[in-house]
Amino acid sequence: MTRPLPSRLVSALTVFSLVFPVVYTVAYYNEWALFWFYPLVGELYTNLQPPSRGPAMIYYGWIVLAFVSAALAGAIVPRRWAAHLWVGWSWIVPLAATLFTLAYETRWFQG
Amino acid sequence: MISAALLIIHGLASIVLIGAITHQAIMVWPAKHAEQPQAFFTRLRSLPQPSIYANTVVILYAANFFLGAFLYTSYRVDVRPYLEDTGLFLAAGAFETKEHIAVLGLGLLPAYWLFWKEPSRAGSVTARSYITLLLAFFVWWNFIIGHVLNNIRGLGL
Amino acid sequence: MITVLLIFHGLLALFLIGAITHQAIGVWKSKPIPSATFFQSLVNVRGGTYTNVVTILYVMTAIIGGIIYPSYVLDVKGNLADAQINAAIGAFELKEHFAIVGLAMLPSYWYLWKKVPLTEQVLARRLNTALIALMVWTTLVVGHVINNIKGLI
Amino acid sequence: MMNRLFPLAVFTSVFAVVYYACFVFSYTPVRFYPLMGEISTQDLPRTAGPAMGWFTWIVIGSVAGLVAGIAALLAPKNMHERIGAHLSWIVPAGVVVWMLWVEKHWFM
Repeated sequence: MTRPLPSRLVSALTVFSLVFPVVYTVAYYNEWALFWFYPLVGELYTNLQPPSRGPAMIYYGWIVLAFVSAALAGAIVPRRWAAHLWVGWSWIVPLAATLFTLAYETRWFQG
Repeated sequence: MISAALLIIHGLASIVLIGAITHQAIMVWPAKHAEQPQAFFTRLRSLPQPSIYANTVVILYAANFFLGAFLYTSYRVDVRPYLEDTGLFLAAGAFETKEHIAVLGLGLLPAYWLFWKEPSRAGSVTARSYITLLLAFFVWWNFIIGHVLNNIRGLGL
Repeated sequence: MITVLLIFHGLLALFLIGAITHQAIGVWKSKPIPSATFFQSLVNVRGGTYTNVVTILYVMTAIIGGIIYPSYVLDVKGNLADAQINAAIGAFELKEHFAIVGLAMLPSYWYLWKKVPLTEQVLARRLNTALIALMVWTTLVVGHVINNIKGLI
Repeated sequence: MMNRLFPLAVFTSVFAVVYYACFVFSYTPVRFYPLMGEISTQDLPRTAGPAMGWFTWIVIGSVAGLVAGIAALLAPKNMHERIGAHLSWIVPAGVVVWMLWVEKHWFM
């Protein structure tokens, strides 16, 4: 019989997986950029660069923002509060984020 | 050349990932009726312990995600402009869903792992099933879109 | 239409490679082992149950491959030759031949698994299964590499 | 149970050898021109596009394999036991090595 996980870890992981999809979805929808990465020149900037630098990527910025936010939330939220969370949110929130993504990206298919 | 090699590894790793998560998803899928014991799909459902797939799925998903994120720069420089220049907006939009869904899956991994490691939590069996099915959908969705896009235009040429 | 067939060809190959790899690993098991880890469960399979699935998937994948092969000759091979990517041409040629010889092995492979008692002809069964697994892996990887170089649109 | 395996193994072996020999020696009595969607026993002009022999080699290999397999049914019983199962993988494995040898020029 494997030992049960420490409740601190259980609550942190639960909160992380709830916060991550929300922050990521809001970030990419609003195009919040922590930083831009220019793959052609392989450089990071905190502000937009001239077109000569090639295509700009915000993707990594969204991931870092979501990761940091979710990790902070996981660390901050009290165990008692997290323990009262309904387990169903663990799949409903990411599912909602997925449906929103699919709906949002239909913008590409409208000619 | 490196991008091409990494892309092939990305593809092969996703084959093992899709195998593991599909096995697990089939096992958690609610069985409607009794099936004959020796049928291929029945054996597919009756594997000893679905939880042994959890660690493998988490490791493979994360590794495949970061490999994909690394390759994404080549896509952004070589493929996306080609798609936009040739008006293949459907493909560009499809790949964008792949990008986002891959990240949503990454965020799901902690909860997914938790549910398989802590099966005793109240009400977690249903939640675990849905999370596993959602993750399986993410993997299949990204696998198919990745192949369709790669067929349109490759990397590292 | 060709693109749809190609993706379908790839998906069938995905299931085929899963089944034949399970069988090809499991057939070398010499004594019972527990199923406690992912890798143990990979080995701990009843090989016989895969035989029909492997046979059907192999035939379906080969037939679709044969249907889309002319498109490769017309749309891809010429480009590879023009770009002098000879290794890719050679690799795909091996893929064609491997796929067909593997197809021809299916009758004896099936017979060894389904008609000959599992305690007999163990080495022949192992090597037949291993050779077909080699064919499947080679053709999948080569197909993936060539598709990355030039697709079928 | 074993007497069916020998003919099947003979089919596999003869098919593999004959199929690949057709390729190596470019024995293509019938060609398929995918661009035109035509089959021809003659060389068509370049405008007809590339010619394919793959389907022809498969048919020739299959016929040869079938004939040999049927003949193998008539072979004496004790031959089945001795040669039997190992023929089914030894010859294909040998043909694989032959393929790698023939195709190596692409990779030089």
